[in-house]
This record gives sequence, C-alpha cells and structure tokens, in this order.
Amino acid sequence: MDFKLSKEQELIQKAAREFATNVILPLGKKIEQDDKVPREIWDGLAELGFLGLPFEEDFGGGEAGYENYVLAQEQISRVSSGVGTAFSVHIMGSDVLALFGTREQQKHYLPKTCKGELKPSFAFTEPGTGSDPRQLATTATRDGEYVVINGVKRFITNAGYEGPMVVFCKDADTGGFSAYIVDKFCQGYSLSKSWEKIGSHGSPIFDVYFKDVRVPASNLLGEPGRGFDILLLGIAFGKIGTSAIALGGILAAYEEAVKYAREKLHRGKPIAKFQAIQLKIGHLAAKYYSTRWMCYRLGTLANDILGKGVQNPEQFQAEAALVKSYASDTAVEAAKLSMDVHASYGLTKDYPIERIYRDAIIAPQIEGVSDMQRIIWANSVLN
Amino acid sequence: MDFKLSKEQELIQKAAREFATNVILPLGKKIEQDDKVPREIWDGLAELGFLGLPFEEDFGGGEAGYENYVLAQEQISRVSSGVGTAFSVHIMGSDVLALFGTREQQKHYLPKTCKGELKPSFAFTEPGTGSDPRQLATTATRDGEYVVINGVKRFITNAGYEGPMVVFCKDADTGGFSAYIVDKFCQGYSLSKSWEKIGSHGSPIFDVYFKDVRVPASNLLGEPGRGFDILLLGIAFGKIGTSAIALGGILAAYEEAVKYAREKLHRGKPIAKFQAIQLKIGHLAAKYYSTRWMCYRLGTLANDILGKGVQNPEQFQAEAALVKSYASDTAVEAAKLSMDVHASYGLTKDYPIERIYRDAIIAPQIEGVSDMQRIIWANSVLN
Amino acid sequence: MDFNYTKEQLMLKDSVRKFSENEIAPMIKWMETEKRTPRDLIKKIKDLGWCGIQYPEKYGGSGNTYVEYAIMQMEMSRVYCSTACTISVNGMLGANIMKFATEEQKLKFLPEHLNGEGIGSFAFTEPSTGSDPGALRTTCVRDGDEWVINGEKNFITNASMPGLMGIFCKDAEMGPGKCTNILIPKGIKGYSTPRIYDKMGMHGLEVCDVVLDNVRVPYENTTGGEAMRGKGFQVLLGSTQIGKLSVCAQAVGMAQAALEAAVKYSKERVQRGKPIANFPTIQSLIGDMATDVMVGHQIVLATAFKASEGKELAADAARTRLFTSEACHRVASKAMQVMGAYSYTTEFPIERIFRDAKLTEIYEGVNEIQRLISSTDLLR
Amino acid sequence: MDFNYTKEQLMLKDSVRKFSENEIAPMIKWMETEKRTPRDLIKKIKDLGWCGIQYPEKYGGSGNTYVEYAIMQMEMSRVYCSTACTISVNGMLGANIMKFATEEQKLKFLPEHLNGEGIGSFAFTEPSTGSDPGALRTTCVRDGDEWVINGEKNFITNASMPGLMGIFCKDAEMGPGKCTNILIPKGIKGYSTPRIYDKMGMHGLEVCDVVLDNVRVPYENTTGGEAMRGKGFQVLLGSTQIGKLSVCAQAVGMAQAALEAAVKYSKERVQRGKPIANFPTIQSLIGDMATDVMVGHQIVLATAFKASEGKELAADAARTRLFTSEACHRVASKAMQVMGAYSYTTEFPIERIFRDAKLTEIYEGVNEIQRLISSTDLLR
Repeated sequence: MDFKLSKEQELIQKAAREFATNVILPLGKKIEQDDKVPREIWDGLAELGFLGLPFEEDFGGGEAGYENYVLAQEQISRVSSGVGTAFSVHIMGSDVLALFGTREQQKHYLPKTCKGELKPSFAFTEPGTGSDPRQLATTATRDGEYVVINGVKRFITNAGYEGPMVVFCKDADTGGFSAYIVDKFCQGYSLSKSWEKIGSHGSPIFDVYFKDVRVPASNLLGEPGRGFDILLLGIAFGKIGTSAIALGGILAAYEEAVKYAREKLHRGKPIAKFQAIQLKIGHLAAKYYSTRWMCYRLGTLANDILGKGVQNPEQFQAEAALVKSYASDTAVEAAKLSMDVHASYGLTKDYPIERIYRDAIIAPQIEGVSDMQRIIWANSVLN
Repeated sequence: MDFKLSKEQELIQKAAREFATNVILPLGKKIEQDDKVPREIWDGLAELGFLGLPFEEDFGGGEAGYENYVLAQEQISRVSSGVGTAFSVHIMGSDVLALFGTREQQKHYLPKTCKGELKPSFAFTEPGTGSDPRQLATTATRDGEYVVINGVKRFITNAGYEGPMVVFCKDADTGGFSAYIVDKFCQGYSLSKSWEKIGSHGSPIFDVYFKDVRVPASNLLGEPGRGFDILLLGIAFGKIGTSAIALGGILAAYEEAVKYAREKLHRGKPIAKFQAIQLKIGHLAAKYYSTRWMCYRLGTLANDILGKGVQNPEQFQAEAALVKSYASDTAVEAAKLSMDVHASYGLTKDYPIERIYRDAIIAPQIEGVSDMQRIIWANSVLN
Repeated sequence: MDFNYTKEQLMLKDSVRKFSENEIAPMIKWMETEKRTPRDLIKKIKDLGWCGIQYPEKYGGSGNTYVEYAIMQMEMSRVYCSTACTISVNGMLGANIMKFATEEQKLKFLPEHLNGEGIGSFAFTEPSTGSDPGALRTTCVRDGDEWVINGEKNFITNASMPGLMGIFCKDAEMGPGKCTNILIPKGIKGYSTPRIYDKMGMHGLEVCDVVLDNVRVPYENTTGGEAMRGKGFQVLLGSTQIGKLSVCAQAVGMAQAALEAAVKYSKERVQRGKPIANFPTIQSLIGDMATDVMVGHQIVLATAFKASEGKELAADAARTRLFTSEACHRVASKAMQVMGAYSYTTEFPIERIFRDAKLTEIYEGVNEIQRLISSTDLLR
Repeated sequence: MDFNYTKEQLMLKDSVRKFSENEIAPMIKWMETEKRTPRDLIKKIKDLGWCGIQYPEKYGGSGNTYVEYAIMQMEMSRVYCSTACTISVNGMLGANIMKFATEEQKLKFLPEHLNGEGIGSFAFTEPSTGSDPGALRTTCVRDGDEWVINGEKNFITNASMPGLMGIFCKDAEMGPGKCTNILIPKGIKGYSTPRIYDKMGMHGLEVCDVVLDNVRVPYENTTGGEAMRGKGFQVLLGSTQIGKLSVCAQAVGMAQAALEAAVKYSKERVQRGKPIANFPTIQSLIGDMATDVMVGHQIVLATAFKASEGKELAADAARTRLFTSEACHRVASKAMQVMGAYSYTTEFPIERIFRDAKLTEIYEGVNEIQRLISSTDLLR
C-alpha cells in the first residue's frame, strides 16, 4: 500500500486544478446561463490530454490509468459539475468502445474522441424503463446489411454533440438485447429540447428520438445478444466518473466552508473561531478524506480490466456500485454542511455553495439510485 | 498510489486473523468474565512479533511500519476489542519511549516490551482533568537525584501489569509539565479495583495512586517542561490503535451481519433475500471501506515520524484526530446497523454482535471525545 | 385542541415518579446483578392500580385512557425500563382479553389479572415464526372438555413468573394456517421454562423459552370462546396497539432519563475552571437531546390519545414507534458524548440506558417493518 | 388533553387548501420565472382575513389563536412556501405592533396592516450585524417632531413592496448599544431598494437590500412611543416567536407536499410491470417520510398552542424549529430518492421544494443557534 501521489499523478492533479481555476471558473456564470460547456473548455480538456487519458497511446490516449482520470475529474468537478458530467460521459462512452469495440471500431472512433473531435454518448434509459433491460422498447430490426433502429431514449448527456452513441436495443428478430453504435445526427436522429433541471448546468440532458435510423450491421458493439454485459460494465466504468464528480463536489463544499469561515466576521471575529463552525469543518474533512481513497482506489481497480481482457468484472462492478452510492450520498451531506456554515449568504448567488448544493443533489439519482447500488453490493457478498 | 497489500502486509494480516480466530475467539467468554487478557494471548502476540511490530530490530522489534500494526490490530479487535485495547496501549506506551526516550531508556525498556515481558502504560488523565494539562494535580518534586511523585491518575489501561508507565506531572518547583517513567508496582504505587464498564472487557481500567513514589531524576522522559509535546504526539500515536480497534469493530459488525443474514431464515428463505437487509449490508460495507483506507493511510504517515526525528508532527496529529473521530463514530453506527440486522437475537449473548455493540460505544469517548478531535482538525486548516 | 395535562394527569405523573424513585430505584442494582424481577415490587405496582389504568372499573380497572397509561409508562421507564416493560406485557395480554374475550371470561380473569398476584405473558414467537402465524408449530388439540397443548415458545417475557399466559397455537382442526389463542395459568403441569435468556440489557425483565408438554386446560379457556376459535391472528393484532404504544412511551422515558443524567453531569463536571455546561459543544448536544425528548413526549401523548378514541392506528403507531425508538438511541448516544469516558462505567445510569434502549428499536417488530407499515395507509 | 381539530379549524384548513390550489398554484410558474410576488395575490389573501387570524377583532383581526395561524401557514406552504413566507413576515411586524405599540398606534396601523393593500417588512439585519443589536449602523436622529434615518439594511423581505416597515436603528442619544424601532411607510422619500437578491430558491419572495437616505418620519412613529425608545432589543425578541413558528409550519407544509409528490409518483411509475409503490425500498422511504410529516405536524400544533397560552417559549420554539426544518430536509431528500432522476427536472415540484426547504434551516437563526437556545432552560 502506498498513499502518496506519484510525480505523474501530482502533475495531472495540478494541471487539472489550474485549468479548472483559471479557465472553467471564470466561465462559471456563462455555463450556468447557457447550460452548455463552452468550446474553449472542450479545447482545453483535449489539449491537456484529458479526453483520452486512460486510453491507448496508439489512439492518441494517455495510457495513464484511471486513478489519474479520477484526480483530474475531481479537480474539474470541484469547479463545475456540469463540465464534469459532460467529461464523464465522454470518457464512459469511450470506455465502452475501448472495452467492447472491434479493433476497427476503435480505430475509427477513439483517435477522434481522444482529440475531442467526436464526443460519445451512452443511451440506455427510456421513458418506460428504470434499470431493467427487459423493459426496453427501442428496437433494432435487421434489414440486409443494416439494422433499423426505432425508439426513444431519455436523459441522454452529450446527445447534442457529433460523435458515436452507444444505443441499447431489443433485437426485433431474436428478442435479444444488443448494443449498436449510432453516429449522432444521422438520418432519423432527433432531439427534444433539453430538460430543465435543478443543477449540473452545462451538461444538458435530452430525449433522443430514433426514427428508422439505419446503421450498418457491423456497428453492432460486442456480441449479438450480449448487450447486458456491456451495459453492466459500461455503467460500472461510468461510476468512476460519477464518484469523482461527487468527490469534487465534496472538496468544493469543504474548501468553500473553510474559506467562508475564515472571511466572514461575527462580532468582529471570524466565524472560524466558533466551535460549532469548527465541528462542521471537521465533519466536512472526514467526509472528504473517507471518500477520496475509495474513489482513487476504484480508479486503480479499473486498470486491471481495461486492456487486460474483460474477465470477472463482478468484483469491480460491485465496488463501483458501493463507491458511487457512498460518494454521491456523502456529497449531498457535505453540501448541506457547507451550506449551514454559510447560512443565509449561502442561499444567494453570491457564493458558489448555492450551485454546489444544487449540483450535489443530482448525484444519488443518476446512473443508478443509491439504494440500488447498495443492493448490488449486498448481492455480491451475500450470494 | 497503490492500494494493494504487499506480500509482507498480507502475511501479517493473515497471521493476525488466524491468531484471532483460533486463539482469541475460543477464549472470548473467559475474557468477558474475567475482564483480563489471558496469558496465552499475550504470549501469542509476543511470539508473532506483534508487541514490537513497528520498533527497531535492534530492540527486538519488527521495523515493520505502522500500516502493518493497523492491519494486525484490526484483525485482533475484530474478535476482541478488549485484547485490542490492551495491545494498543502497549504499543502506544512503547511509541512514546521510542519517540522521546534516551537511547539508554530505550535499551532498558524496549527489548522487554517487544518481548511482552514488560507492558507499558500511559498516564495522563486525572479525576479533575479532561484534556487540559493545566489542570494536572499530580506533582513531581525534585529531591536530590530523585523526583517524588504524588497524585492520582484515572482510567489507566494495563496498570495491573509490570512495566514502565509514562506519568505526566506538574513539576512542583517550576510549575512546568513533564513526563516521567515510573516502574509499576514500585514502592508507593497502588491501584483501585478496576472500573466496571459497559464493554471492552479484557482491558480493565484503574485509578492509580502515587504516594511518595521515588524515581531517579534520569527517568525524566524527553526535555524537562516539554511534557505537552510528548502528550500530544503520544495521544496521536495512540489514535492509530484506537482507529484500528474501531475498524476491527466495523469489520466484525459487517461480517457478522453478512453471516447472520445468510443463516437466518424467515418464511423459509434467508433474510439475505430481503431488500431492507441488503441495504443495511450495503451501508455496512461502505462504512468499512470508507474507514479502512483512512486507517491504513494513518499508519503510513506515522512511518514518516518514528525514527525520522520528530519534526512538524502537527499534520500527523491533525489527521490522527480526524481519522480517530471518524472511525470511532462510524464503528458505533456500524454496530447499530448490524444489530438491526440481527434484531431480537442480537440482544442475546448467543451472538457476538451484543459484545460488538457494547464495545463500539466506548470508542468515541476515549482518548479524546470525537467532537474535540474535529475541532483539532478544524484548527489545523482554519489557522 | 388542548395540549395541557389535566390536574388528574399531573397527579398521576407525580405519583408514578415518586414511586419509581422511592421503590424501584433502590432495587435496580439487585435486578441488574440477579437478572430477576422482584415479585413483591410487581405486587406493589398492582396494588396501586397501575396495571388497570386503561380498563373499565367493572373489570377491576380505574377507567382511564391510554393517555394516562402512556404517562405511567414514561415515568416508570425514566427510572427503570425493565419494570415498565414487565407491566406493559401484562397489558398486552389484558388488551387481548378486553378486546376478544367473552363477558364471562372478562369478569373471571381480568380483576385478578389487573390486581392479583401474578403477571401476564403473551406467547406467540417460536424459533421459526418471525411474525408469521402460518409458521406456528405449537399445537392445540381438543380432547373432550380440554385443550392439549404441545410445543415450544421463544423469547417470552414474564414466562418464569406466575400468572396468566395467552398462548397462540396451531389449530389443525380449524384448517391449514389457522391458529387459536388460549389462556393458561403459568406453572401448570407440563409447563416449563428451561431457559432464561442472558442478554445485553433489560436485566430486570425475565425473558424465557417455554416448553409445553401435554399441557391441559379447560376448553372454555379459548380466548373469546368458540366464536374466536381459529381466529388467533385477529387476537395477535389486537394487542399490537398497546404493545407498540408501550415501547414508544418506554423509549421516551429512557430518553428523558438520559437527558437528565447528561444535564446533571454537565453542570457538575468542571473543566478549565468552569462547568462543561458552559461549553457550546455541550450545549449543542443537550439542545439536540432536548428536542428529541420534547418531540417524543408530545407524539406519544398524541398517539395515546388517538388510541383512546378507538381510531385505526396501525400507521400512526408505526410512525411513533420509529421516531421515538430512534430518538431514544440518539439521545442515549449523545448523553454518552456529553459524559465522555465516565459514561461507560456503571457509576452512571447511562450505560444501562444505552443497552436497554436498543430493545425499543427491535421488539414489537423491528424498525424496518415499522417503515413498511408506516407507508401502508398512503400507498394503498 | 384533546388532540382533535375543532370543526372551525377543519373548515379553515380546507379553505386555505382550496385557495392555495386554485389561486396560488396557477401563479407558481410565473413567480419562479419572474422572481416577483404578485401584488394582487397578496391582496386576495388579505381580503380573506388570513393576515389577521391571530389578532383581536378590534384591530381588524379575526380573534383566533396561533393554532389557526399555524394551520394556515402549513396549508399554504404545502402549495407554495414563498407566499406563506411573504405573509408570515407581515405577521412578524404585526406581532411587534401588537406587543409593543401604544393603543393609539395599534388602532391607527393594525387594521390597514392586516387588511389593506400593502405588506409589511421587518428590518433588522445589516451587513455586519449577524444577530447582534449592538453592531447596528443604521442611525436614527431626532430632529424636532421627526426622525431622520440613515443607513443600509440587508436581506429584507417584502422591502420592494408597499406597506409598513418596522426598522431597527442605532439611537446614539439613548446611549451606547441602544436601538429603537420605528415604523416607516416603505417607498417614502429617501427609501430605496437598490438590489433584489438572486437566490437559490424561494423565488416568489422578494428579498432586498434597503438604503435609507435621510428618511424622515414623524417622531410619534416610534414603536411603543417614548416609553419604548431605546428598547429596540425587546422589540426584536418580541417577534421571534411568530417568526420561528412560521418557519416550523412552512417546513411541515413543504414536507407534506414532498411526501404527497413522492406517493403520487410511486403509484404511477411502473417498473417491471408494477408500480414502484410495491417495492419495499420505496415503501420504506415513504414510511420514514410519513413519520417525519406526522411528528412535525403534531409538534407545530403543540408549540402553536403553547404560544397562544402566552407561555415562555424560547426553548420549545427552538426545538420545534430544529426538528421541523431538519425533518423537511430529510423528507425532501427522500422524495428525490423515490423519484430518481425525474426529481431533478422542473417537471415535478420536488426540486423547488428541495431548494426552498433549505431556507427553513437558516432563517430566524441558523440551526446551530437553535441547538444552543434549546439547551438554555435546562442548563440555567
């Protein structure tokens, strides 16, 4: 065991922190208002190599290990959970291609996703489905060398950018469950207006409509009928990102509380002198420290899967579920504690905690509600 | 960063777990009844090298690094927090000698403590004092080449064994605050009967009376008047042990819940099939995983202090405070959750959770109540 | 709406407090060590009429309501929860008789049950039942004018003491899954309690395994007579109300005690030259504890009132139970924080309260079940 | 004790519910977008007499108690908390006038304040005051028959709307640390609101900074007249009771709304072929939420009753506030868990409730302060 960051890890963490502070932070208000990630941020992420961080150098990736991705994502999400979410889904979509794609598919997409020219999406959820694939209503129907996709996907991130979308469908002929790669904005692809939501502005979510979308049958991802394996592992990889976003939120809540406590005067002395405030700072710190090692460790576990052939992913999937639920629930608690340090001022748009608080509440609800994650873990140890 | 246990670490963990299961566990009932650690357990700990684990090989120690101590302590406390506490105070007392003793003092005591022939104690608390050394009423009065100690110390662990006791006193002449090494059971040393308490049976605590106890002036530990530095760092090292004991309690609560959930039938199926139980198992797991990395990491931090000269211990002390409060509070929550899985049966002496629950509640109260720990941390970041 | 105690209620509260402090408190050490319920203490309580508070006078009760009952339970538990629990289990059996027995049975059994020497038991649980009456294995078989009962019961409170027991038996003659409740005098031939549990807390409460080996009682001891035969499940549900209400009141009483202990300690314990009651961290803990106690007290009274009005109470009682038992746990834990290391010595009552309190989250249905029940009226 | 609603109370509850659903609900989208309080909506509420519930009839009130007031606040907040809060701030100023003003002032100001066009404000907070009246910088200086007021106030609710404002000023003439409360008509010469806050929630509530630049009002506008001059701190404390009670009622109202939203969603949302209301994890969440709502509702009524009896209430009100605000947060969070990703879209009310609810833990004194106040009567 070694809890010290390596030189490389320190550099990545530092680069991400500086980028977040110098580039993202000044654009914060704009991100909140426009509800999208500004071009210069995407460019910056690409330039720093973050958009391809864990992937093969052959594709222009950094081969840097997922703990580095966690370090970068944490620092970015500290400043903007919206940017973090767009980044996270970008990586998650790429993960799935890197894990399950043929060499051809990877060569076709990954060099461009690593450069940020294409931005992947991951489309499972539908209006009528929760986490159960048997409820899927989107169908893929074989038509010669093509498959024809029809249906609606809900709450899809990055759906408004060019790039590959991994779409989970029911095969009309076999009743099986498969994943296909669809190029966004192809014929028959269209979007709803984005959903209005409480937070994570910058990463709008859409309903996506597929009307007779035709893709080559070779766009099948992985084996036919094995969509469930892709879904489970893809979601588990996605949880690396959502956990790191939550961790960034906890860090932000903690740092903002410390900053405010030092600055804000009450009867002539900083509120940092009051024990009630100190206790909250202590609790916030414990929340941060207890969560961070779980998140970093989850990153290192992913390194044992990507590129090593996908064998026995169950333990990784279970731990991803555990970490995600813990981190996201803790983020909500941390935001609340920090808000309590800020009191009335925290409710105004003058301080970032207002945004941090709105952003945090989302985390337990997405990519699997927290209770479901705990049940996944429990089944892994109880069976 | 690396979250994998090394070969050595795995061996120590395994040895501790086997010793706990094969030797301590069968003695559990006896420990509860007699309220002391049986001889064969002390012998076993010594034989495994655990009583000198982090100390210099020259003294018969293992030079193994504190993370190994945490791994061993966790496994032992999983089965008996009483044994764990006696073990912890043994190490803590040795720590203080290793950190602040002269080479002579170390040579005199450490070889014997590493072998378990002597068992150190650490005596700060008094009936009239909380955590404030200015309230000390125990005095050390110089008399030629001797100092004469008078006073009462409260809640002292391992006070009933032969060995050195580090006693914090007010110097009668200077008003300063110094630590002296007293050989237990010397002339003028006596004990109350042990306190009856809710848990941690096996490590009785005593009030210790010093009536004109004479020790050579050379038994001064560290510099005269610098007792506070010794106290702070000694307590911080002690928190490595208390955190690991709490971690062991969490592990026990978690494992017992899993075991019970699989065994106990309700309407013909194991209660492990019920979601309410699964959720609790998930929460328990998160409590364990979030705590363990903090505890292991705290161990590695201590390695940077012992033997490296005591410089800037503040960061270590603050993190020790943070980890101790988190681990001990979490242990209480975990015991409660596990008890809830057991329901009525858990209240009987038929299952270990009854003991785990009673043991856990102690942790937040000793070696600094949890709130005080959070305030220590907060001051480290707010100032 | 009127939230004030009446004069009579205040008097009752005061009497129970005085009795508990003067008569129960001095026995606690003995009960904690011997793990027995003193028979004469129970007799004294019965003589005061507190086992019959909520029963009509014609059956030997004092004609009051569950509000008075809850006040009594809270005050007694403030001093020693085990004793209050001994009494409340008597009340559960009493509630079944009151609700389901024939008029003749009521007149025959209740006066003695409420005022006599013994103390009642309520025997449902078996090794494999959980809360499922279909899984009962204790059987009753009619043999002429008698019942013959065979089987084993688990975790039965007061079973080692004389008095009446209402026992739930599988009644195969009535069809599969049917059970019947029968009143038996404890200690009768064939009745034995081979094991009294060694447990974490509630040491003043005797909880036993019961073995029934060809126990014979008159057939007319069927609770509610012929009409109720095979309807044991109804009887089972009939006492959950008072059972749950008692647990709630006990939880609040213990929380009150923990709060008082912490307040007292914080005023006496001096650090840095002043009582720790002066420190904001301590005040903050006491403030939280006082909140839980005040809210718990209020909600127990409100639920007791509703019980007295005869309203459907399942969901409300579950909610009250959830809140009060968790509040009690929080308050006891915080009291330990206030009192630091001293709290875990037996010099102070708080370690006992902490151990005893755990039961309130568990008996009469674990809190997980309460959560489900609490949702029923909204989700149906 | 009697925990039943009277017939009149039930009628009031029903009227407020209907009004809120029919008149307030349709305006919510507009208020959330425009971040303004519709003047005519407030007028309608005043016309119904709900600003005067707890005042004697001779001052234009309807002669009821705080219990009725709390019922009104709970029901209104169930639909939209901002509007209830607009009304409750009016009530805080009203409480001050009722408690401290001279009979002449009461007769002059209250009928209009309770029934007229405007809506009241309560102006204490300044950039550096926190809750410390000694730190006030807004000054009042007597100039013959007039007061001259200069300074700046922060976070003042309703300040951008016409009506009366009770303003706390440093009154140097009366000695150091003294402050005086003065009634001024908002919008008078020299009065301006340069900033309306952009905030996380409570968008239907206008919260402003106020600048007072040589504002002149008659000297006789001193609340309570000459006798109360320099006693502003007493006046400040005089309104905390209704202020805190309002927050509690608002918290419970919102919690009730969150519970209802979650229940509705769970019955409609189908997964694996059945409504999620059938899943134990969902039932368990709803069960917890229902507990908090029931307990919160009960404790608000009990505290309101105590307020009506004129009892010393500081500690009890703090406890009620602590419990209800934290309960509201828990319930809103759990509702989001029930509703999953949908809960954070603006299609459902729950994301608004979650944002609005946070205020209840903060205003009228953050919960940390409530913890300390809650301990005072025990530790003194």
